[in-house]
Amino acid sequence: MTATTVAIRHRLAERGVDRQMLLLVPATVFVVALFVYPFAYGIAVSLQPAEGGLLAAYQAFFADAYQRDTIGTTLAIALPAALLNVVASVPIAYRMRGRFRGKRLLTTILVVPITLGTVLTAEGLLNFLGPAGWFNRFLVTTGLTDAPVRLTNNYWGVFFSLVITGFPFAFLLVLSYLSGIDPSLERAAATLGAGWRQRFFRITLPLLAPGLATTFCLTFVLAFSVFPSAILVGDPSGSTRVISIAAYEAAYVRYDYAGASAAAIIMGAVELVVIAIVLGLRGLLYTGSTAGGKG
Amino acid sequence: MTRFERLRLDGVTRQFAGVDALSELSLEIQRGEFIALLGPSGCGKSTALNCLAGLLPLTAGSIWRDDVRLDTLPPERRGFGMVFQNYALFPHMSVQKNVSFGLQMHGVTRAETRRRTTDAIRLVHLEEHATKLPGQLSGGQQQRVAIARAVVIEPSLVLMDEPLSNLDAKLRLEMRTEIRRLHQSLGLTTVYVTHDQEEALSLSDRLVVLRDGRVQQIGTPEEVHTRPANRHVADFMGYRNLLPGRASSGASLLLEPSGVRVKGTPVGSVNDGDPVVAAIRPEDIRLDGDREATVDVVEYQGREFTVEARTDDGLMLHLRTGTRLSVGDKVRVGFPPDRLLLFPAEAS
Amino acid sequence: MTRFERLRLDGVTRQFAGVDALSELSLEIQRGEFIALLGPSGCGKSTALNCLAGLLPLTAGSIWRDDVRLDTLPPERRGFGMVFQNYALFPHMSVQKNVSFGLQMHGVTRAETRRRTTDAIRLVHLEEHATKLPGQLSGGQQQRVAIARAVVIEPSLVLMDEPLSNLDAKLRLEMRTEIRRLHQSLGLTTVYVTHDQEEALSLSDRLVVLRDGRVQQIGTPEEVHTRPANRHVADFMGYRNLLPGRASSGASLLLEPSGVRVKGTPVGSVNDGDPVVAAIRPEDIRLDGDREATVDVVEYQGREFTVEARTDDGLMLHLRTGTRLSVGDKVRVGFPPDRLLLFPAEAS
Amino acid sequence: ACSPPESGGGTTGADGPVPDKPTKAVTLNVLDVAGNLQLTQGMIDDFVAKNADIVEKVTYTKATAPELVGKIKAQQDANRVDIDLVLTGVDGLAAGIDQGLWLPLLPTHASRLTGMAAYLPGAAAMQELAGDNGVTVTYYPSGPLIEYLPGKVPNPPKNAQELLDFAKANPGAVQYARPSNSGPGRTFLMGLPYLLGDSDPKDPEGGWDKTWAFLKELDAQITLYPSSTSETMKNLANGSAKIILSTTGWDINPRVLGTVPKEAKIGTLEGFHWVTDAHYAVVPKGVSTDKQAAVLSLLTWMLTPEQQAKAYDKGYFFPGPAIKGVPLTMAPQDSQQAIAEFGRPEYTDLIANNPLEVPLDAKSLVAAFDRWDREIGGSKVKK
Amino acid sequence: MRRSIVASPAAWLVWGTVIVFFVFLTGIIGSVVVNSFGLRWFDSWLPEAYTTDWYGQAWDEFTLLPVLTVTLIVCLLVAGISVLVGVPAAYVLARRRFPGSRFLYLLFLLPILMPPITYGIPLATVLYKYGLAGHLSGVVLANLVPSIPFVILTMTPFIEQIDPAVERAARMCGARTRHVFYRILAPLLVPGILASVILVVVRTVGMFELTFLTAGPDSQTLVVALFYSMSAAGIRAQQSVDAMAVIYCVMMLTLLVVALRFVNPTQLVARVKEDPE
Ligand SMILES: Nc1ncnc2c1ncn2[C@@H]1O[C@H](COP(=O)(O)OP(=O)(O)OP(=O)(O)O)[C@@H](O)[C@H]1O
Ligand SMILES: Nc1ncnc2c1ncn2[C@@H]1O[C@H](COP(=O)(O)OP(=O)(O)OP(=O)(O)O)[C@@H](O)[C@H]1O
Ligand SMILES: NCCCCNCCCN
Ligand SMILES: [Mg+2]
Ligand SMILES: [Mg+2]
Repeated sequence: MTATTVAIRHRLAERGVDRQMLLLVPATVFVVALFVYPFAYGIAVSLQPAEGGLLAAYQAFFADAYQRDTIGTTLAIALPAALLNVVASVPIAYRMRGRFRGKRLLTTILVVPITLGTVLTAEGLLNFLGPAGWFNRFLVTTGLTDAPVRLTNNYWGVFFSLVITGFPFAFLLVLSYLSGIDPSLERAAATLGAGWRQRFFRITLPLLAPGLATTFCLTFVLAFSVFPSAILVGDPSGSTRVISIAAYEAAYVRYDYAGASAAAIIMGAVELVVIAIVLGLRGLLYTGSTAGGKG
Repeated sequence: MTRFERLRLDGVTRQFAGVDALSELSLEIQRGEFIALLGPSGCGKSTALNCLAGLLPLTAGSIWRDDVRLDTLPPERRGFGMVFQNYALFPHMSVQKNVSFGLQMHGVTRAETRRRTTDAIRLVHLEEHATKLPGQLSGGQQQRVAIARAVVIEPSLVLMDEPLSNLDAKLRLEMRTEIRRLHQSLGLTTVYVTHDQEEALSLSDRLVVLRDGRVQQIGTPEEVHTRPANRHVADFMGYRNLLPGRASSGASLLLEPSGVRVKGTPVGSVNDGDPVVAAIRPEDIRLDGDREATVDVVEYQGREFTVEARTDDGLMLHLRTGTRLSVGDKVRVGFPPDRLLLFPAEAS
Repeated sequence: MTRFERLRLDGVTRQFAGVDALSELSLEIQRGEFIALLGPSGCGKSTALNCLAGLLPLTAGSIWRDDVRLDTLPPERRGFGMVFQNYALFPHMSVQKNVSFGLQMHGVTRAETRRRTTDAIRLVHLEEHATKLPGQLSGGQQQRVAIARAVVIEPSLVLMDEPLSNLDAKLRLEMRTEIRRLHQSLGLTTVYVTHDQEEALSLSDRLVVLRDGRVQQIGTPEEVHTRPANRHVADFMGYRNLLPGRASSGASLLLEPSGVRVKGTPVGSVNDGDPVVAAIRPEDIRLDGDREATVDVVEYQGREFTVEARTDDGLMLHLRTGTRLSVGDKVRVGFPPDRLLLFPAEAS
Repeated sequence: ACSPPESGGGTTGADGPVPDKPTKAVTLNVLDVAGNLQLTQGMIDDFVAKNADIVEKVTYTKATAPELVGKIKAQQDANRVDIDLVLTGVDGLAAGIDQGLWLPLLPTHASRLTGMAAYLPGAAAMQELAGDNGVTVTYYPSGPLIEYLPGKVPNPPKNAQELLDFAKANPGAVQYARPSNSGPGRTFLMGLPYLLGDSDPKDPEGGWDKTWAFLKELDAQITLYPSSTSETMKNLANGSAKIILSTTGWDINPRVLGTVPKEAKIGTLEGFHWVTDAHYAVVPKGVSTDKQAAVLSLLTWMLTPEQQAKAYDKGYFFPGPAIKGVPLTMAPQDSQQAIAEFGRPEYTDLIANNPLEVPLDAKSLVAAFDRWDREIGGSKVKK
Repeated sequence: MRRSIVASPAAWLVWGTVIVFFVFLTGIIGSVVVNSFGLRWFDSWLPEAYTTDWYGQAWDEFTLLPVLTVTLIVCLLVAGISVLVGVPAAYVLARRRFPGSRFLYLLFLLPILMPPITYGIPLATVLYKYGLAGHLSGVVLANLVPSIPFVILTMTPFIEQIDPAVERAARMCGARTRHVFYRILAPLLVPGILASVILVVVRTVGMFELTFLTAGPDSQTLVVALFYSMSAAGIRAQQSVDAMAVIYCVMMLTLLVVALRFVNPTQLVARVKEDPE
């Protein structure tokens, strides 16, 4: 080992490059072999439409308002749903920090909906919130409304299904991220006169924020790629014609693989923009140990 | 800030998993007093502070501020400041923000917050590090942030849990002076945990000595230092020589195993024939006495030496001397009767 | 355990964000030596230990064990043990498991692991707490777990970062003795960071004094204590009285602002007319001298008093005395020339 | 630069003459994307039981039609086709033809598939859609029919105009599922041009003016287009829809299953033409000749009257058989029983006396779906 | 600290929301479960009569026993492998900034973002080519493509929360990287690993496209059967679809309850610092 290699190794170590980077190898190899290669092919396909030039599939997508509008439609469903899921998880998880009887049961029940699957959720929404479902029966029988309320086969049906499947997902992550924050920090804040509001907003929330950003990204991706429920409980040719339906129809109805790949890649790109913004903001936050000193 | 005249702890008890960590602590603190809590590691000092601050619910007892019952109030409503033994700095805030946090919580104006924050940071000599995060500070620097954060809000009661333990001697001395100065100039009341007896003695108006969660003695520094209430306090207060024996005719005792008779000052009720423990500090053993001893171990301590010596009749003694001794040297030791305290040797 | 004869640090430097936290530390440590690192808070002591342990990559310099270059080895391959300033206990493991972890990592047999773990826990008096998690321990108890965890593996080099800072005086003394005993009986080499000068002086074979990341002095305890290399070391080592003046005719100086002449011992090159600083410890100032001073502040420190007094010509002095003094009393102070050290007053 | 990873190429053992019998008994992997096994699994299982020397074992996989193409493409691109027989509807068939996935069974093996000669006229017409690529195995005339509960709709509409009037009188009461997700939905869509007398019932872009106008007018009265036929059936049953669109199979089978009350009735609109439907058996390219031989034997077996009789099922694809000379009496007992109870005598006449039309070709159908989505289903957004 | 769950308006709001959520959840699950046992259910609060036939039919039609077994095996393999491969990668990405780390992060993000349409078929082709598809290994490998990145993404914040000093201490005790992972990080990350395993399993069980594309006749999973019953051509009783959905849900629920039984996700060791009440 010569002096220069040693010196280089130190320089590299200081910049974070050392033997531990080998830990990245399996994941990277995997993703490159089984994702990057097929995905490059998918991009290539999107650039080879049956007719037209390289970008014809993309041009076609953007030229047709019915296709183009799916971006806005999807964002209009996914952003509020993801936000609601994350925002609702936080106070509930926050309330559940301490130990109390029945906590495990409550946690389990709150997390249960992730086990439902899209089909049960869709069936359940149609059965329960449908025109002759229990919910509307209740409203009509008690005279709260005259006629059944339309809650399915429209925007709200899809929104509810995204909340039901997305909330537990977000809740589970938030609850776990929250449990990693040293409770003595809040105590310290309390002795400095901070009430729960200030403790929450000034101490817990900032430490939780990186986790929230990640949670938001994941629930957003989940919501953005909503497919079965957009069809089953939504209005798939109208108000819930999300971008994955456009991609699906191109691929599986018209067998226009170039169009489908283009739509799907546009879909990924839009997600990427949103996520890049969120993760960019996350990069500005404090990320690191949540311990506050010795011990 | 909620000013008060008197703070009263009444039988404050705290258990962990059924074991008393703090047992029936009763204490009245006058406004402006500087109280030091002293005691062996694990004796319940931090527990006491946490109970007082409202961070731990009491298992029994009550806390009163004048006539207001305090132990049911949440910590943020008590208006106390606290330096945590483990600092508990906010990891996502710079030094500056950590320090100004409390001021903002108390609705202090911006300009004043800035001024007081700067002052507090200057006080603990962290001007150069004001924008660093706690994770970028040395241990001692972190501890100083914790001090600045607690005192900057000028709370009616400051609780400090070993606030100087990670500072060097010079800085500790300086900080100690500052703390005392703040205490006086702002008219604070302070409860101070320390393991440093010198610190406790020099800073405090009254000392509370704990052991195993129970109060052993409450008194002025001088009382505790010169008249420890029992052998445990004596032991803890630096009476390193604890010699077992049996009381005989008043103020003297027969040392065991030798049976030699020495004179001492009884503390508490000591009857003839009772087993007793005689306690004396290393620095109180005279080296011009009449009993010969052989030097076993010598330790240098900066111009003074700590010496272990064994008398011919088998007593192992800790001494302190300014003269350089070597292992094997003979010294002649003696016990001044007013410095040799006789305690009943309880079972425990 | 990898035994070695000599450990050599060669220009070891570590920067944080371009600022030197440790600057060109060169040091040779012999096997079996007990080295203490001393210096003000933030001077780079922990940084030095972390570099030595391999927990921080070096910005420059190298570390050698005999002829093996060490600084490129990961920490777990160096075979050192460490007590962290912030303990860094494994929060999910009981005391027992924390302590036995290292033994398991070194492939020690089960029976032996059990035995050594029990011994180590007994050593730090935590028998009763062996099954608790770190979060259920007091600060001092946690610190003792950290000590036990580091020494139980009997590493060839132990690095201790203020291992006793949260212990009470009695326990600290006891632990200090145990550490010294272990060091000797196991033939360990120890690098010890402390802010307690007495500890440093009594434990170590050699002291390294740091300031702002730079070595100020390396020497035996006595050398550092009685002949500090510069005014900073003196200041740090308890020479609380630092009197500015100007050198005149050899070993005497004219005090400022009074112009009074006193005799002292120059350290380093001091030329006539140079600005100098005269340093003397409080306990070295005689109270039977010829200069009158008025007592300003008196602090009780357990049978001794720390006194601040002001001479008629405006000098502010820290003294120590066994006699009880009161504010306003007059004392007559004098400086033994061999105890009054004269240092060049560098700009910095 | 961008060809699929190692695309195409001949498959070993897939070319060359197909023997009469496989050299040794094979395992057949059957993929059903049309729900056809409901009708034919009995036939296949019987075949295997009786011809252990040809087929040793069958595995069944079920999937939806659209995904079929991707899966077979992936296998063919990798030269490892492990699906030997696909049972599909018109959509899957067409998609496969378009992508060149299927092995041309005809005319090469026409001589072996003797049953094909006996196709019903409607089935024969459907077989033409398959060209040389597949073999019709089941057939039904489908719809469009309207379905209602007589208790709720005492006077059902008799023609398209009356249907519209009914819808206007009862907003939200007429329901059909989104055509691209529903058989009855698309049958209605394809049947309307005949009902309304549009200029070219086979050209949704140019020849359906009346149809699109009608659908628009109807749309004004429709509150929702469910995403599946089942949903419309459920709504009929629970009363939130009064008239839904249906087909023969969707009329009988759900009543057998209890999804729809037994007393539900069907009606036809004046001047309607049946828009027929069928299921096909196709073989992906790349299947070995041994397996091809086994498949051919199997198909021959399936096109015998005894086996075809099983296609009556419980009215799932009523009537079901693709060949002539298969009376209900040949069907299994439970099948006969179900149809006796839930079938409708009027079907015999209706089938005999109304014209049969083949459905739109795949391209036109997709175009129709697209236009429906944009102008009918999607118009809800703007309202 | 404060045990007072009582009565702040915020608390009422939170618990109120939770209760509404529960009511909806009960209604949604309840109506499906009731329907799956209903013989006929037209315009009424409850079905006319009850039967368990739908379950029997679903069970037989889809030969659910082997399907459930395959599903379980696929889940466990995918979850296990993605944790083993994903956590170390998340560790490096959480702990260091090195040149290219952002790019790598993006690379790991893509498989989660990109719909399987864009890579499913070529991926299946690759797997078929190497003989990996058409049986269990193909399903597992294909499902790992989005799962590994998913684990990486969810685990990164958990790892960031852990004080690196603890790892350093382990190294000073002689622990190799492997030990640091098994003995220190893994136990501390248990809540995070558990959460991400649960989510990976849920996503894997629900991942229709990749599974369908790469499965052989003997390696179909439950979701393929479920999607078929839900949306394939042909007629089927709603009740039998609901029965399938309930079977799916019961299986997932069992996995969830088992997971939560073994480890409470909120019981991080840092919690020990909390009040012991
Ligand atoms: N990650 C970091 N980023 C920036 N500065 C740092 C970082 N870590 C340490 N420092 C700075 O380096 C200097 C040396 O720190 P070090 O921890 O070595 O001090 P120390 O001698 O151990 O002090 P103490 O006695 O207070 O523990 C300090 O000024 C500290 O603020
Ligand atoms: N959460 C807990 N569970 C169980 N025992 C605990 C818990 N917290 C503290 N204890 C025990 O209570 C006793 C008192 O602890 P406390 O922290 O008050 O000690 P201390 O006097 O501050 O000691 P130190 O000087 O070492 O900080 C200790 O023996 C400790 O082990
Ligand atoms: N992103 C496209 C999703 C396709 C899912 N297919 C589900 C089967 C419904 N026919
Ligand atoms: Mg404590
Ligand atoms: Mg340090």
